[in-house]
Amino acid sequence: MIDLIVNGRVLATAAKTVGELVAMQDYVGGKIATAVNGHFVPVGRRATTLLNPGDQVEIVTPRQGG
Amino acid sequence: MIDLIVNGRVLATAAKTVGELVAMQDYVGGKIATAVNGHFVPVGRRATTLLNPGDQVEIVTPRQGG
Amino acid sequence: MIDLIVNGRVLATAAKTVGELVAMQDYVGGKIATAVNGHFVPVGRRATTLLNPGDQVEIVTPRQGG
Amino acid sequence: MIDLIVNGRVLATAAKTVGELVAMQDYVGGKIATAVNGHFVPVGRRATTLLNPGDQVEIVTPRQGG
Amino acid sequence: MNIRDQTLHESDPLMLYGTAMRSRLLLGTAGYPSPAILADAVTAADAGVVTVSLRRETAGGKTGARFLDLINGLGVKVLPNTAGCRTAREAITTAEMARELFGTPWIKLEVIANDDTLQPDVFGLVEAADVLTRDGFQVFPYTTDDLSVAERLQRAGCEIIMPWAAPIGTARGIVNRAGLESLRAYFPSVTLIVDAGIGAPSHAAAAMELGYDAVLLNTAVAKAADPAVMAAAFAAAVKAGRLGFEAGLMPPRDMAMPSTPVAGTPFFDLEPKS
Amino acid sequence: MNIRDQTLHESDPLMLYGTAMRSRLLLGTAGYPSPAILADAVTAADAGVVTVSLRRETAGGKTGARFLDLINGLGVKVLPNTAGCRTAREAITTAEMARELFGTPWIKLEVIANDDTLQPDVFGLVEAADVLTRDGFQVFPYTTDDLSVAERLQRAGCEIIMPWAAPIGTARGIVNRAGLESLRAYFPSVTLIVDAGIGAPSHAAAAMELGYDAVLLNTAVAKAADPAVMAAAFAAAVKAGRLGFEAGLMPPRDMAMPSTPVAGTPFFDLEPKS
Amino acid sequence: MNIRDQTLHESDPLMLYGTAMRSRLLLGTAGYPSPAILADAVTAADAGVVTVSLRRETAGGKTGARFLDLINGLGVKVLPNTAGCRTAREAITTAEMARELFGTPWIKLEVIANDDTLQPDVFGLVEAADVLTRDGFQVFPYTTDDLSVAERLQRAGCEIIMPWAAPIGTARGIVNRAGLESLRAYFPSVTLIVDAGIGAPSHAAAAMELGYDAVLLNTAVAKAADPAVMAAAFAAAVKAGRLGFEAGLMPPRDMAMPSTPVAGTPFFDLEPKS
Amino acid sequence: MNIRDQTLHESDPLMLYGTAMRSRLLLGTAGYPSPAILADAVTAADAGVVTVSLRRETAGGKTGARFLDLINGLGVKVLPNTAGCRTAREAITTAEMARELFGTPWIKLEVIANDDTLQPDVFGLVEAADVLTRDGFQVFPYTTDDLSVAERLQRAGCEIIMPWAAPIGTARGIVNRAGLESLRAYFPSVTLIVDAGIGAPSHAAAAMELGYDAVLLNTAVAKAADPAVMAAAFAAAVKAGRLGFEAGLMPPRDMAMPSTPVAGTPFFDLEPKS
Repeated sequence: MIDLIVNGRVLATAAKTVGELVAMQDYVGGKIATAVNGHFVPVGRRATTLLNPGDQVEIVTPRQGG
Repeated sequence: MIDLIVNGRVLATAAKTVGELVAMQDYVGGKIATAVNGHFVPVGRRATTLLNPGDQVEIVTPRQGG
Repeated sequence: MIDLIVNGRVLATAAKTVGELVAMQDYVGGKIATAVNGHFVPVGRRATTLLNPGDQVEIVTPRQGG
Repeated sequence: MIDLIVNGRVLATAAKTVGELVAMQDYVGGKIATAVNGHFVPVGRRATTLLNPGDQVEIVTPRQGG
Repeated sequence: MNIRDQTLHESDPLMLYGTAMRSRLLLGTAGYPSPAILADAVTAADAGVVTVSLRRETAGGKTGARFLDLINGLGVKVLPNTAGCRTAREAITTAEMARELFGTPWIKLEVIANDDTLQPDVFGLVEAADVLTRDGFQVFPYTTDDLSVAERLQRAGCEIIMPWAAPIGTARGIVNRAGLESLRAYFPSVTLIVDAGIGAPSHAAAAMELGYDAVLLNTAVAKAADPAVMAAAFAAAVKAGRLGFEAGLMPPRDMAMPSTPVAGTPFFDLEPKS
Repeated sequence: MNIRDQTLHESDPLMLYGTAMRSRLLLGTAGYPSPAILADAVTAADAGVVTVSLRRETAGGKTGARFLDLINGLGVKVLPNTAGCRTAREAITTAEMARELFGTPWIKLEVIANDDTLQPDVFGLVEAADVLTRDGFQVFPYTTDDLSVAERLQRAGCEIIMPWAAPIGTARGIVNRAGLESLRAYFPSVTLIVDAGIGAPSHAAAAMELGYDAVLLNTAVAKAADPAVMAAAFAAAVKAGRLGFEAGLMPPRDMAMPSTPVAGTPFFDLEPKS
Repeated sequence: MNIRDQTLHESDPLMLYGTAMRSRLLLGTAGYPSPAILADAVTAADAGVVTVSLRRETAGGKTGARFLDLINGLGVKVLPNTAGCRTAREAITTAEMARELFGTPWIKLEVIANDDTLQPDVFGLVEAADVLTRDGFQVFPYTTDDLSVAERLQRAGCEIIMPWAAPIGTARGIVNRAGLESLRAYFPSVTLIVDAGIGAPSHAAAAMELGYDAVLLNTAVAKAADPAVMAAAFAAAVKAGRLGFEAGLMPPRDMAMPSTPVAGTPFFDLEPKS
Repeated sequence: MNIRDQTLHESDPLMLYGTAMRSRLLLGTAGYPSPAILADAVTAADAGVVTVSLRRETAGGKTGARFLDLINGLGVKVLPNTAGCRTAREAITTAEMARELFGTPWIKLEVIANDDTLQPDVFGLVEAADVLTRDGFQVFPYTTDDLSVAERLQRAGCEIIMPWAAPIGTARGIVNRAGLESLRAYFPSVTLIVDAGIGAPSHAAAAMELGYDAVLLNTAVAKAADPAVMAAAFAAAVKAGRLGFEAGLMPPRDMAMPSTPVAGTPFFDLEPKS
């Protein structure tokens, strides 16, 4: 188990990659994009992007905007 | 013959009424309205409106306007 | 006794002239000007200006103004 | 003799240093500051600042300004 | 766009002395490059009313008759004016001549204080409005944004008041916005038409956004490089301003406010690292 | 009105990085009372482009997917923004996530100096525009009316520049008219879109009259009492302003000028007798 | 500064019906926190004239006498007003009472159209000005910027006309600059005093820059946090604006122009190398 | 007037990098009809600081020396500028030459984006400010009203920021009032000086009323018909605006408010009888 900061909140998880994190968080059906420590992680690289304790993960989705 | 001021210009005429003046000036076919000395003379009163020397006659017609 | 409207308020008084009214109302020391029914009553005519029931009397004095 | 660009104009001179150039140009009495190729040359370094053909020399003086 | 049609056309027509008008744009007929361009502009403006005037006819002239045929061919209502009159007397007589010539009780009443400024002479205006209303005219008075004058015009029987946005032909747009706002607030049920001073479609839209009932203009269209296209521009602007008024405009704010909600912004709680 | 159709639609469509758009109004999707009202507004606005953003999704959430379905159902092009980003880095990463999510190289680039004023941070903006353009993005930068910044944005590869009329959400309309005029004069061939600060249809018309190519707005429609009608109002205003620009506006004048010709005025040479 | 002294004080005093005034600032006496502060403000303003009014005295009251003593102690000329009068008749009678009480033929003539807007009723104003002038009064009419009204006031015998900058107490400053300019141009030899609507020293300076002869104000000073300091501010502003007018202001320009001459700029003919 | 003296001079002098200045007006020296008139203007302006520049000297020239003698004779502090510089590099070198010539660490930093608009190049400006501050200069940056640029200038070590009121030499006065207000609110403790665009004393007063610390101008004085009198006008205007700021201005109001109290108005409860 490691501690991450996901969307600004601390989360303890067993996920070792961004892909696992997304799966565990049940985003699969959703339409999302991801970034780790301020850098974009394309969908194709989620499975190979390892997570380290303290990593800041952003998981975002389409919303209204001006 | 008397001198009138017709539309701001001196005019010597034998006309004794507004009606005669209009006829002599060949306005018949035209679409006009008349005033004498600043007062309106309706078409129905032109024949009976006598003209005196120095009368100021206005003979106007439709034009563009803002 | 007659009823007057003095400065917008009903007043029952024994005064027969503007002069008497001013005296009775103890304005003597004050710096005032008078009007009755919308017309100015100079100081010199107060004694001779008779009051009738229902007269509207204005008694004014200097104040701040813009 | 080398060709310089002094204050935007081509000048052929025998001066080998900024100091010599200033002296030859009879600026001595004047109140001036100097730059070569866009870099400031303080008064103390004029004598030791060598000039090369094509150098762009600025010689400026106080003027009115907003 | 059927939203606009509904809103403007069915829901509330412009009322001019009991006559319902589909369009809220009144157009002047002066100063166009040619009669044909004038006709195109009136069509493109989708105007329901055009203003006209009276001028002296030269002996034997037929100009007036030809102009009248042109106007009658446009299928619009005619609003004669008393342009150039400097006294109530001149304006009254001009109105009487206009009524006979055009066969309408409508009169755009102009009494000007002097020929330089074309400023309305509000005293002559109220006097003439009073006389003409008693005589059965339906008066469209061209006036300033003076509330005390508007009150007198209303008391004289005017159901329509036409304050200026700016002096005739200056094309400056609304000079005294607060003045026009207080007229609207003070006369909620009078038909208020902004007349004169409109130079651009945005000016017309702004007047309509204030809740004015209509706009009357001439020079901005007639003197445009392409009057017909400019007429179409003003038609759209008047509709835009009216719709904006009916839709309920948001007031200006002092503070900047985000349109996109801030909550949930990525990286929001992290320190910016430039 | 086929004059408008010709003028606006055929003759010169709005070009956005090579894509021709029929409409010159871009609409934001934030702050509407309901998704249904948002959909009505987009339709009434006849908008070809809508702006959207990215927000954090809560675990298991499907909100984003539902919103995306709504937008896709509108048949318009999508312009994602980087609202709320305070550094070039944040904006770049947000842009990359947006490109993956929305499948478009378009990005409305916002880098704000601080959260109170929402003022663009022009340094971060130019830096991010440069990086994103090299990376194949087509950048729509939200900026001020600063000419020196616009020059750098153009050098960074922006074919579109979006100066503000006034700070976001203030609804003040054009604050620095001269500034917008000189941008237009200085960049005749850049697509200039006024973004932010538009509060009323007349503001949008005024921007188009300056020769701006399009208007982007959100709050004024979303926060109107009736967003769909207000959207129709802005659609008409943008057309009005564009037509006015194309028709050739007359400049304001200092002196009053009569619209009705003075020559031939009845009574003209007589002394006024009050 | 003796330049100012020369220019303002000796060279051309303000003339009020034949009385030369050193100061071009007239100050109202209403709404101050205390009589002492009022006195300080009048001194700091260096005002030569103060306005006063008439109010009903309660039985036995001595308030009026006390106020009169205060004013008389200030060594300034007194200008009574007819504030609150809604008809010519009321204003005329009030003026007659004021002349008796204050022993001056001067009267600031106010006839208001209604109590909400405090808009001058220009019809009642002209009627009262006419009657009062015949009766020997020297009338200072408070009016709008309407040229046709000003003409009638002048014909009625007014040597002074006092147009508003904006409605009383709004503190908006000059709303219709063009209107005030054309009044000044049209009445070069009438004493024009801007009355009402002045909220800040810069507003007073702007009025004087237009060539107005003086400024009359009250609220902006009386309601300031520190009325005496604000009075000093307006005194300086009126002098500033007058000097600016006399010194010959440069007109605004559209193009940017360098203040520092470009000729001889270092590096000027070299290519910029960023 | 000793109220003014107290308020302005003792209570809070203007601080320029630790130097206390009695006067809040800084004056440019360019474009005067003659050196004598320049000297008169500086005296009449009661300016504590004058701006100067550097220009190329022709061989054997003594012009610069003569000009320097004139300035030194005025007993004021000298603020050299980098007018005309188009890159940070040019501005830095010009600043170094100025420091040697004038013996002051003060530099009015101008980096312009292009010669037509004289718009500040905010990128070059911040870069040069950063370099010069490290090198011991005390920088007076001429900038726009951009908040994000001002933040960077402050971070670069500028204790003074000089936003424009309008582009140099346009004499338009404050174009973006809200922008200047938010700069003042955002930088309460930075010395803010309005530089450029001031055309009339009322403009200078308005800037001071916003709480700005000082005004720098040149063209409006130099190009006036009588520069010395105009300089006195601006001196009075700056004092007026400062006093107004310190005295606490009343905000504008929408509704008209009577200055004379309504209570006790004669005839008040009676029906008006016209």
